[in-house]
Amino acid sequence: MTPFLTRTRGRQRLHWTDWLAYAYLCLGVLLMFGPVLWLVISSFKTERELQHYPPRLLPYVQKMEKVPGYSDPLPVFKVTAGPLAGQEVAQVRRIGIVSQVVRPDAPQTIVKVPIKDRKPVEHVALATSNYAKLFKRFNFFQFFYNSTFITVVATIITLLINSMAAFALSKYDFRGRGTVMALIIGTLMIPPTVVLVPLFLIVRDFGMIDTLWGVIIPGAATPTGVFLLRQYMLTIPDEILDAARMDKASEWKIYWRIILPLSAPALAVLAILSIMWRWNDFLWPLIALQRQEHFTLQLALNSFRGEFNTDWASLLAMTVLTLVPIVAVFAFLQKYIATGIASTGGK
Amino acid sequence: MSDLELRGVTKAYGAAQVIKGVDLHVAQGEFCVFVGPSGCGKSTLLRMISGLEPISGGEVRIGGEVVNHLGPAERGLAMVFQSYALYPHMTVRQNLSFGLENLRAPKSEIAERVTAAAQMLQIDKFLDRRPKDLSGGQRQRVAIGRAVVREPRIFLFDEPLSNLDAELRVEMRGEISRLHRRINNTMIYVTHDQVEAMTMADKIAVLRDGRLEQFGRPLDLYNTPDNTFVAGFIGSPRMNFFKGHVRGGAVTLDAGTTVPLPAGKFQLAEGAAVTLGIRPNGMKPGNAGLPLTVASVERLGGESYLYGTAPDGTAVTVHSPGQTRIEPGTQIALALDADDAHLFSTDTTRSLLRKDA
Amino acid sequence: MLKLITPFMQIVDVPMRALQGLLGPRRLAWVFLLPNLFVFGFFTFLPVILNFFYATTGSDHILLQDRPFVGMTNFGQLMNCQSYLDPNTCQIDVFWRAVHNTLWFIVLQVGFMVVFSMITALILNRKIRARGFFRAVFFFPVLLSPVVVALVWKWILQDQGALNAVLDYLGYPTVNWLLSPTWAFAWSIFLSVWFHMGFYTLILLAGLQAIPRDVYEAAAMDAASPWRVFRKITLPLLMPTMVVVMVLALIKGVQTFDEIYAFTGGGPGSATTLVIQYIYQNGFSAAPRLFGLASAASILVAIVLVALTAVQLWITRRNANG
Amino acid sequence: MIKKRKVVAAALAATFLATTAASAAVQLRFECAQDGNECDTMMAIFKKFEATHPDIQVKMDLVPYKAILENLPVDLAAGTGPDMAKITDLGGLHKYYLDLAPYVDKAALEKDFGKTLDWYRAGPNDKGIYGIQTQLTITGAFINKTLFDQAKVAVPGKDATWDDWAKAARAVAKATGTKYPMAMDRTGHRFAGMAMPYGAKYFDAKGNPEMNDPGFAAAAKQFVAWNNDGTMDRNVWAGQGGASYADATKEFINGELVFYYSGSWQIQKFAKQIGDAFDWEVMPAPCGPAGPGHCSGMPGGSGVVGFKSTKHPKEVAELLAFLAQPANYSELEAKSLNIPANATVATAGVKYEGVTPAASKALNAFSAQVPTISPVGYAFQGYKNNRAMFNITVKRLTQAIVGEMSVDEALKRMDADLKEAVAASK
Repeated sequence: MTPFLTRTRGRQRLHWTDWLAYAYLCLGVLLMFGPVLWLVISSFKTERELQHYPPRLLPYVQKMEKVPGYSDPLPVFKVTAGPLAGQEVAQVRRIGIVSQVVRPDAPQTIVKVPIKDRKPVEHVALATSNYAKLFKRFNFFQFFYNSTFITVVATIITLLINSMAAFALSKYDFRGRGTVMALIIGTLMIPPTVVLVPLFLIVRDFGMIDTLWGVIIPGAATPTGVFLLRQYMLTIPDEILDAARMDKASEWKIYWRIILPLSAPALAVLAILSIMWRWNDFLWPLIALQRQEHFTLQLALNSFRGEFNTDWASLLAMTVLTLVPIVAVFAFLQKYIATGIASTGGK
Repeated sequence: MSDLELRGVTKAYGAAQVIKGVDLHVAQGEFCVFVGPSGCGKSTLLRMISGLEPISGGEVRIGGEVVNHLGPAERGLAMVFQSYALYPHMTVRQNLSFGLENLRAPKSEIAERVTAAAQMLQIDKFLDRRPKDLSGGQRQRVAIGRAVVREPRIFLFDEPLSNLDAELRVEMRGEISRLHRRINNTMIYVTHDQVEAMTMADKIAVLRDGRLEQFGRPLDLYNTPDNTFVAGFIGSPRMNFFKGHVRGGAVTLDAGTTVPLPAGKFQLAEGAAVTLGIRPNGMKPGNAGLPLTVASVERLGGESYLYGTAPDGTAVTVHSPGQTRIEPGTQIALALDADDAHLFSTDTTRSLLRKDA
Repeated sequence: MLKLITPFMQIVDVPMRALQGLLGPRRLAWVFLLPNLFVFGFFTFLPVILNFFYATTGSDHILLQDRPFVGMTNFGQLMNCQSYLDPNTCQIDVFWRAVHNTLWFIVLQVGFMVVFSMITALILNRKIRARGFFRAVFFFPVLLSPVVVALVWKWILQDQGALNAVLDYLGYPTVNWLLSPTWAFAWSIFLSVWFHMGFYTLILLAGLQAIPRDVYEAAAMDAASPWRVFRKITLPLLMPTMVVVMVLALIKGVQTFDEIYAFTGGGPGSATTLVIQYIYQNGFSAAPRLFGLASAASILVAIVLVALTAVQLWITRRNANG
Repeated sequence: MIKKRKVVAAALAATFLATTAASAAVQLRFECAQDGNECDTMMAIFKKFEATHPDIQVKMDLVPYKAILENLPVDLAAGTGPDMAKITDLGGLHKYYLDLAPYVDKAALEKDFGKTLDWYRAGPNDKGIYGIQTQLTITGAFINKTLFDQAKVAVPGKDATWDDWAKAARAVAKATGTKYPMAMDRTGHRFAGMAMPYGAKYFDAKGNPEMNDPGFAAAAKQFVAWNNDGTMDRNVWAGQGGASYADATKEFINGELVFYYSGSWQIQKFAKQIGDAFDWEVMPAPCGPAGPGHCSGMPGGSGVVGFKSTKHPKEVAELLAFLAQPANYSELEAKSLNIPANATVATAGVKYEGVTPAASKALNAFSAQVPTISPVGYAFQGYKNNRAMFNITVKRLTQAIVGEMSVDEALKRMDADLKEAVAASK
């Protein structure tokens, strides 16, 4: 096996392992992007096309044609067998298994064709109405504002209080530090899903149910965040802090002028994680928020799910819209994430 | 500008005592070097003076005022760290002005002092660079500059040159000495390198195992070391020590030779176990004397060093001016110069030199 | 940004200075911890404690004060099995099916996750064009919401989904992927690896890039074969990173819930029901709501998790010392 | 920079204001999840009410159905619920209902809503009025008539049994190459529509719930067998886990399903999405071994209730009474294409708006089935733990279908689960 397992890379022409690597990467692009691309395309399909089998890549709609003598446009079919085989016809009506059609050039003569012997003529068309409907139907910007407010404020609070705690836990030697660390690591593993009911009751007792703060505050002290930042801060040399102390900096000033800037990569990682969690969070906001004016995009998106029916066309369009901001943020923070994970996860 | 006084200063981590009572007075304007092997507590002592490390017992006085209870910021000191501890995310200028900003100095004054310090240390060209874009020597200058701009009462240096290569170290040594002469401030300098201590210090404090072994001028320490530790630590190459006993005004070495001693210079007790110390340049290859089997020869051109063992197994270093013809493997005899000899009690390791002599 | 936070920080500096004077720098640590501990204590720790009370009470009432105390009954029911290896002999068979599924799930998922993120990281570590782009591509799914991920893959894999359409088009027989317990389970693992792989790839990539180049140069001088270089140099030097990846993947694996729940609903039958889903379904989603049983189950899971971490810490300590 | 800070401050202030400001004197919060347009239609009717009651403002919170099913009970228990909601767990939430009786014309509502009022009550002795059934649904069979025509198989008649339907559907599927002969939504509610003709009682002589009577067992066995021999579309039940809902709408719309046992709420969707692709019809409730008296669909649906915790009981009651008025109720049903539960409206007939002839025919076919609903169906629908029973049915039957356990074992476990659920709800 191959230089492929090492990081040595020749300067010569492409080795066959390079081809293999590129093949793997291209497969990766297909596999990683493909499904999402399909999601985006599907969001431009009509509800009817969404239900179509076999599923087709592009959004099709049936061709409709205005035929003289008929007030509404008629659906166009192609006849596959019989005397009219190969011709495009417009269907006037269908009775049972027989279809009554007319040739566009002879709109008066009705011909009977078995429904087996005709195929709809279709063309690609984007159902942009899926999107237009969203803005018409409800106050999209209210939900967008709520989601953004929750995400931004929660991320700022998360970064602030978790970095403060991580600073204390990494740079001070005090009684009880071990206990606090153990508690935090212990709960690192308990998924919030299993404590929904007690958490709901506590948040209620704080009077935060049905407020954006009820969504923001409970998740702000993430054990993962403290852990991540602490690991990173441990690598900052204590001498720098001592130097700052000699420079007459207060401990708070050391925290925000020295520790915070130096932890920027780790903070960027936590920021993107937090933004992701908050933006995509569904279960907890669903419980904590009740009024529609407080709803987040994820909640609004899911309100297309009824008891029996799901409005897929709207739901997909909304999904794509909620995806856009997070992808933009990611594109912006991308390079920080790479270096950030490099220096936090590895140690 | 102030003097520094330590009175019975101790430091303990739980049961472990690291500093075991140090008394010391560094006069105003003096350049004092703390020297000792690693783990002797010299850096801890410096950090206690700085206020970064709490003091377990005793008093630290700066300018006559007890500062035990004061934090590092309030003592009016500045410190240069072994790793420089520059703020990596700030430019040189920001590094230099950070402390002044904390003191809420006016902006114009900050700029003035930063420029002055930068010019003095020849780093004015790099003011807008970040530490990672500087060479080791430049970083060192920035670290010193950061202390200089503060105009502290006392400068503290914690092994500042240990990360530099030999050539730069010599250069910076001179630089720091010049700086001291120029601003004539009290400076405390920690190093494990006795050459630095000898070349730079007004006063040297030799520390071992949390205790002050000797405190004095460099040449005093060289010429009249209080004990075998100081004698061995100061001076390069190291002093040779020979075990022996006092036999009628002379020392009979375990290696077999008898060395007569100048009368009245030492406190002698007949039959006492003593250690004779002679520096490498206190011995000459001669026709008779202490037999030495030469193991290796270092020829430096202008001078030579012979390394070998005495008959009792004692390792011996001999300095020989000029070039020598002696080859490794030969046996020679060494003439010992008794006037250059130091005598210590083997039991207490203390010097037997008469104080009144 | 900096200009925005500076005034805030300067304002906070005033009381913090006062506190520092009052408490001294060491006890000030608690002040730094306080906001986090407050939130953590009330919204993470307290719910976990309350969970114990739910576990020892019965009925479908939500408020603790309405719930009768039943002692260890819930735990007793959960543990009531003739054989822990055969869920059919257990009183609460679905819980044990979920436990079995979860064990298999994490073993396979962590295994595949490590292998695939390793391969991807190795490839991304080569000198390739558009490395940033490819790196972003593999990280991209991490950004999606679990519900979206499940939705997309469900569409692709359902009987009338895209994959079968492609197979059909190519003339291969179609498979009803989500109807076969084995396939559904396999696809659940695939989905989970697909979803989270990018994160671990990035960590491993960072680890790879931290290995000094001269080590490889030395190996090249020693004429070591590429495979040996990988085995004897890359792998051992990457070990600390691998441990991090494995531990994180393990923890996340046990916590897996949203994406699989939305993907298969735990089906077919209970073939892809994982423990957290069992807890959620019994404690929250569907009638009958047996909060007590669900809380008891979550406590059992927590005990196992804490034990697992202890073992993991012990192993890393041992590795660190040896 | 200062400007930016001001903007942030303004935004913050705006959010605080938004949470505290309430414009009208009385604001009623109405939580609603919709399948089509029923919530929107209801809001339109509430707007009319607001016009005559300027001091009252109704605010609708349109939520995912999941919130109604999972979160509303928690909210109500915790005292943080809305003033009113459209709900489906009619019996289960009884303890939180506001009794409208003191504020409304009880007699009129009794006359109009008769049977469905019982679904909201605690028991036979409870005479309170708690909710307005806004959507009456009946489970029933849809067939793809065109496939029958193509296969030249006769559509079974009025008294056809489940067995007859299975035979016919298989024959049609075979003749036309259709993928699935039959399918049933994945819920215990739909399964009850099959179990009742087989003789399932769901309650013993004392009125205690049970799930092991011979009729239920026979239906269960038949259902599992059909899933395994290809008669039933296995995807629907076996493709899921837990108690999740699943349907075969997509298969039916694509003409891949001959016989689909679902319910009246599908009409709107079928009308819109099948369009002209094929003819579809609603069949009378299939019969079974239990005989002609048991050919019944399962009633269901949702209703709007007020909650005890509201600060404005009188306003809530007035609003609900307004909704129940025949004129308004008729409008609601006409626009949301639902079967009326209001007797006056039902007798007068509903003029459904904007529907195809097929849809209108289907709606009428379902309406005609309302009087034939078996008492078992009514009792079951009104039982407070019926949700638990539906879910238990789904969970255990699926396990039997996928082979995790035998049908007998599944039936035994159902009974144990039911006992547990009943004990927990005491």
